[in-house]
Amino acid sequence: MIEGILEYLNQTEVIKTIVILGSMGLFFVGLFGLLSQRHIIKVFISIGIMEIAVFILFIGLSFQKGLTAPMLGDAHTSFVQMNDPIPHAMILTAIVIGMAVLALGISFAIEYYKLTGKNRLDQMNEMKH
Amino acid sequence: MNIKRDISTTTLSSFTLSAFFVLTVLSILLQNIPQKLFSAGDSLLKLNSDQGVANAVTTVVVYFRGFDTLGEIAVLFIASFGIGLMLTSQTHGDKNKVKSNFMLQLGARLLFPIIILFGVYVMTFGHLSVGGGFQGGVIIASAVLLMFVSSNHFHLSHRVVEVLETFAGISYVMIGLIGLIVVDSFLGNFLPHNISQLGLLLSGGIVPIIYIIIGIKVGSEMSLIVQNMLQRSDND
Amino acid sequence: MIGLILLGTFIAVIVIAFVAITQPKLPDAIILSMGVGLAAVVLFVLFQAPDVALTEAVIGTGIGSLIYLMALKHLGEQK
Amino acid sequence: MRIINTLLAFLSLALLLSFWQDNFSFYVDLALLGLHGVVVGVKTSALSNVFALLIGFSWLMVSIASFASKKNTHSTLFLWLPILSLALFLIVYTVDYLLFFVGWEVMSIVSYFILAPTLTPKALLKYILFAMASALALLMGIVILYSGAETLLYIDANHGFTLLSQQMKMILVLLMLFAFFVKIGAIGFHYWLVDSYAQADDLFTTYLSAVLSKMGIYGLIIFLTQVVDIYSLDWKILAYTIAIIGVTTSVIATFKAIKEDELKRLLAYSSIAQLGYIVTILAIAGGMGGVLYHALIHTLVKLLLFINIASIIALTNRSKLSQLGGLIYRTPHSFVLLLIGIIVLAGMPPLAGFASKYLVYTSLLDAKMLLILSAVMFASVSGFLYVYKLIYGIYLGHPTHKSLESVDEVSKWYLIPQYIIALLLVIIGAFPALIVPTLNTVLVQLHVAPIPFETSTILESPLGAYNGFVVMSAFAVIFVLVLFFVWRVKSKAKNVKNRFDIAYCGEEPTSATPLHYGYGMGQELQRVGFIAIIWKQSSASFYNALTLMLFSLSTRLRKVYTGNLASNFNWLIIFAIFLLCWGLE
Amino acid sequence: MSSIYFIALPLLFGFATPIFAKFGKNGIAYSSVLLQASLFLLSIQLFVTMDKSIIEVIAIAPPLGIALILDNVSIFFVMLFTFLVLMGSLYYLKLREKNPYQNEAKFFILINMLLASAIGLVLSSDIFNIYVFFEIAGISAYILSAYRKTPKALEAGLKYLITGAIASIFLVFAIALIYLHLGTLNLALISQGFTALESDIKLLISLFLLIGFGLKVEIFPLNFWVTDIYEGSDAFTDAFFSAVVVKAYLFVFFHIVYLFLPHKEFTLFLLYLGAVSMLIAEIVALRQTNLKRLFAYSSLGQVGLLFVAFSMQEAVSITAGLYILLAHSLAKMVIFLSLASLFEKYKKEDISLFKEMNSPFLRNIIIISMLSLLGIPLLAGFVGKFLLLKSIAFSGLFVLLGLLVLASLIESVYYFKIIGFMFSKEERGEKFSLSTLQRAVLLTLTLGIILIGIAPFLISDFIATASSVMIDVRSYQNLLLGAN
Repeated sequence: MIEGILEYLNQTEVIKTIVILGSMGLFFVGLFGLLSQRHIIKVFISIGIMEIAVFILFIGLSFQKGLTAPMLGDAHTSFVQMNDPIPHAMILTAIVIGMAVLALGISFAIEYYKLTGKNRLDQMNEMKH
Repeated sequence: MNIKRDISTTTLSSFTLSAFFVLTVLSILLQNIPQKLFSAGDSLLKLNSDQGVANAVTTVVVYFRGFDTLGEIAVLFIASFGIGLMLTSQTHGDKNKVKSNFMLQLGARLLFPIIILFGVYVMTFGHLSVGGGFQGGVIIASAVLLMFVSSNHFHLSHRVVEVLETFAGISYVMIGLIGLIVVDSFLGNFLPHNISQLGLLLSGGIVPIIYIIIGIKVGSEMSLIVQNMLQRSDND
Repeated sequence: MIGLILLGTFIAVIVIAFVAITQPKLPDAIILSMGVGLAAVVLFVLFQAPDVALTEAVIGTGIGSLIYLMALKHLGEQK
Repeated sequence: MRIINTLLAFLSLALLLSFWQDNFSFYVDLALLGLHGVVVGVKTSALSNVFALLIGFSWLMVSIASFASKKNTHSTLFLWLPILSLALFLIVYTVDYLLFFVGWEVMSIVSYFILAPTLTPKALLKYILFAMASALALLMGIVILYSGAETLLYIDANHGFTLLSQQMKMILVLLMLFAFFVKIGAIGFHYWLVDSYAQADDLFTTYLSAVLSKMGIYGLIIFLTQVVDIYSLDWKILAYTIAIIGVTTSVIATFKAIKEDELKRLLAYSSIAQLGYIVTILAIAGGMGGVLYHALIHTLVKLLLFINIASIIALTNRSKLSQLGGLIYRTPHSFVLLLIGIIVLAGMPPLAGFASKYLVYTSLLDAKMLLILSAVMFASVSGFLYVYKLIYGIYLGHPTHKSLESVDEVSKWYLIPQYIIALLLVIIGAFPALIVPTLNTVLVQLHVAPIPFETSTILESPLGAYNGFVVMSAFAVIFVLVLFFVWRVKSKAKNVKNRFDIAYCGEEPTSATPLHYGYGMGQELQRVGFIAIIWKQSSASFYNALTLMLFSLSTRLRKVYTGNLASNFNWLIIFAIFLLCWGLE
Repeated sequence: MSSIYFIALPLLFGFATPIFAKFGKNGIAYSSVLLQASLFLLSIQLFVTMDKSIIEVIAIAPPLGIALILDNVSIFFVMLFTFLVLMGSLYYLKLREKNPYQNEAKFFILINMLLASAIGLVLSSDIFNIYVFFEIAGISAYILSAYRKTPKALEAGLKYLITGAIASIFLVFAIALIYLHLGTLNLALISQGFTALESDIKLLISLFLLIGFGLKVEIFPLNFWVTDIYEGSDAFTDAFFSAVVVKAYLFVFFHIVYLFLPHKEFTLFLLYLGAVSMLIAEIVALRQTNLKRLFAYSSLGQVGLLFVAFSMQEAVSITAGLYILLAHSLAKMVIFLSLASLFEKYKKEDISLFKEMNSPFLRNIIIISMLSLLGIPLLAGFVGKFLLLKSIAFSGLFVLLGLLVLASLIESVYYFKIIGFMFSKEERGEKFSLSTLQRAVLLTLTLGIILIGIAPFLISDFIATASSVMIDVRSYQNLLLGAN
């Protein structure tokens, strides 16, 4: 019975559905956090979670069960039977960019807090409308 | 976490909104799950076999799609000096930083060289094993962070780090321009990079060199970010 | 075997993320969001993507946690 | 700067008269502007020559009159007047709607810059908004018109017009009529006109009323004859509505003029009324001759009146009838000139005004629009009131203020243009059919029945004719007799030393008693029902409601642009969901 | 001389600023202006020598590698951007004496980075590369808007950053889906494979692209954050935002729409979205008193107009779009630059500033640029607006025509309110005059507006070929794929 479940779970189709469901679940949590939370750090956390969700979705769906990491190791001497390296390169860049932007955002928030003592989104109304 | 706290209308509305949006996207995604198809990656893998670089991701990041990495370095560069611009206004005066106890100082002084060594390893062997410029640079920055935590008045001299950073940046773009002149394509691989020397340190032509330069740049920038974040400037 | 581990980590990460978002106390929220980062590293390893896993570990969670903690230090509690 | 302006004016008039006969055309193909197939050009046609004559003549008159004032009073005027006249010439001479629109916009913007220094901000904004509304309606009309046709020329306009669907034709006609009626100041749209005329620089008001409103008439003529052949049967209802609009404009404007105390506002309302007559007979089959004739006469009269008023205001720097009076002794020349002006304005027989009124009436009669004819007669008759009020208020009656008695004659620079125009009016009065041959060439070009013509003295119309010369000589004889009689009686009359030794219902009048009562003539019309309504109602309330509605809409919409980000992202997700659902089904 | 220099040289300048800093206080300012001048000359030289589109391969050939395409359209944008940034920084040279930005070196790096990323967006032919430039432009814009470190500026920077992060998340999502379903990142291959996808996935990808770019292109439902950014940041930086940054995003968005989203009802939807966004932006602008916010709404309106022009997908309407874009960039540059020196002199940002302003030069310049924005003939705005209205009428969308005309009528209300203030007769302060260099800059820009207005045929064939190249997808694909 357990082997049956294990066998079922190992099919590529099922893995891909699990990945989609999982990452979209994470995306949902991030989106929910973005819309409901007002504290700046919470907003940045939810943006971070949304980003990670998209990255997991991308890498998860581009992963083929049988293939190994796109690197030559002791067992693999030629570039065959390997996962597609392009998504890895893209996600690598995207993570660094995401983190740079969030770090900048946090420094804006710190400076803003120092000047005005506000750390929530709905308090941010410096400009009269 | 007490369940009974009042669920205000905003959380409710945002919950339903985001749920509805994600469900519709999910339904579309589940219907057409992408099949494995002959993608650009496989052809790149074949191309990579004669690049003399063991780690396919590194060649893609640095050589095949080197332009993105150049852009990414620009983003990091702008972010780091943006944070520097923002946070150097005034080091808040409270000096009541707790004096870190002796164990932490000793341990940090012991660990610092090891982490730096690990960072340098990850950086230089980027094209042969996992890792590369970015990861190595940040590991070095985390080592610097460790030293910040361990002693209150440890600080990097701004001048040295800046020289390192400008040297790395200029040499990166210069390599690209030399590639343009020599191999008539920006960031072209003009150094010999045949498969025979696989495994040697400089076997991948400009790939390892660029990755080391990226490592230096990212390392210095990240440590600058860390220093700014911790509000340590040269004077205190 | 891999399907089961995937399922487990995904469920765990979603729960951690939800708790992190709805957590009123900020320090706990930040620690939990680091947990999400770690789970992401595990997932990337499962997906045979070591480079991405290392980057996520070092940059996504390492420097990420530093940034959020610094923000917490300066921004202080939820008013 | 002033001399250059007058020189330019004189040059343009001379050029115009010398090249009157041979037509000169110049076409430019705009294919290279990405508008392949659009041809733009300038061509002299009889109609354009007539209107160009009006422009050139009034430009010359205004610039001559401007010599009277001190050195730098009208500095901006002379800077912009040549450009404005150039734009007007462009409008008149162009053969396609693109250059027409360019001229139209440049006209409004340049006159905006001339008006800007003198008008109050509110009046200025009103002026420019109506000008922009008319320009944009015109642009929209042109673009709709040419959605079918390829080139923007007038010739293809008719072809393009027929391609449109019935509903689009109606929209196009409404747009074009709105654009031109705003410039003419038809009844709903004169909200801006009176204020800008009243507050503008005196000389520029002359130019404004004499020429700029004629551009609206020119546009209407081109649109109605070339694009919508108005005289065909299926456009009967449109012709009738235009006539009704014209009549109501003239009736209401006349009564508003009667109520007016301020000089320039009175003349502004009177020019709206006169233009109302032109609009009434514009759409009628036989009316085109009357339109051109009346347009010519109206331009001359308005030039004369406004220059006269400008000279009086410059002399006494007062512009209200109640503050003037008794100037006949001080400024006899301008009195005589104003007398000639108001005779023509009222349309009394000996002078040219009667000829144009005659054509208006006969064409209405010929088209069997009796109700409209009676309304027009009623309006022109009640026109006498404000005309008399004008001359009485300024020249007759008693001077209301000490300074009025020490004033001396108006400077000669004002008098010269007035004398020229007065001379012209008298000549046309004597020989009314003098200008009919030139008008006939225009009418033939517009494929409209020309005015029957034999000799220059007899003005014929389908229903009858009258000999101007005979009428003039009869009046001359009577006038001489009366003059002789008065002269003889005058020698016996006792010269009154002191103006106040008259019996004034029993007491002795002093300088404080308001003897100059005549200027208030026509106030008792208040008791007449519909006139009271006209005086109370004004289109201001409609436009104020419109602006208020727009502003409240703007404040409500601005609520959408709130600052906090969370609402922005809610909107974002709602937009995304909407798109998804819309896309999925 | 290849087109890569537009991106490599500013980057080199950025990295090497500490070296330039040694040449004394304004060493950096002059070197940066020198750099921008050389880039502008390079763009002119490329324009002159370019007979057909040039492809600039980076590292390896396009289907796998990245290539920069320099065809008629992109050279038009490159020249426009380099010219505007050059004018802006020349103007800044004199502005900085009165209120310089602290540690100016960084400011010049940001301006150059903005220029490089805008040109990168225009030239790039690889969708992930577009994302990277999207981020570079974004991050330099965030810092530029928060540069003054006043509470307003910081709030503007923070809001801009959060919105930009959301936009980039959706963009990465779209790129992920594209790569998963089509296996390639090259724009030409995507456009070929895109039609073969099922309609659901196509809808999802186009939705995410629309949100990703829509947030940055400031189209109606997604542009609620824009006015805060304009009001918060400095008038000088607003000039670059509205003249350079928005235009680059707009071009990339429509470049992608033409390449692989040309189906009918999507573009029709874009059409009406643009018209609605223009109308609402103009109506809201009526009641604004803060000048920066007012011109922000007018920029939103003009972007809506450009949206209508570009989503008509005909050569004539794209020519009109390019004309409007050119006129709008020039006019907004003039207005915001003069506002920068006015705010600095009169220390207030309210409309009544124009009542006190006593500088006939500036007054005439601002009036000319405002009239050109309105589309008054004999000025640059008219050509584009007339062409656009004619092509809309030609395709029979009369309701849309009515909307646009109504919006431009409302637009004329608040413009003439300002012009009325300029002519108001209150006594004015003492005369305020700009330095000669600033006058020269503003004069050249206004001369450009007048010249294009009076003699549009000077550049009409260039813009006509540019628009035909932009719409012609087939030759773009052959160029990109035929290169290797």
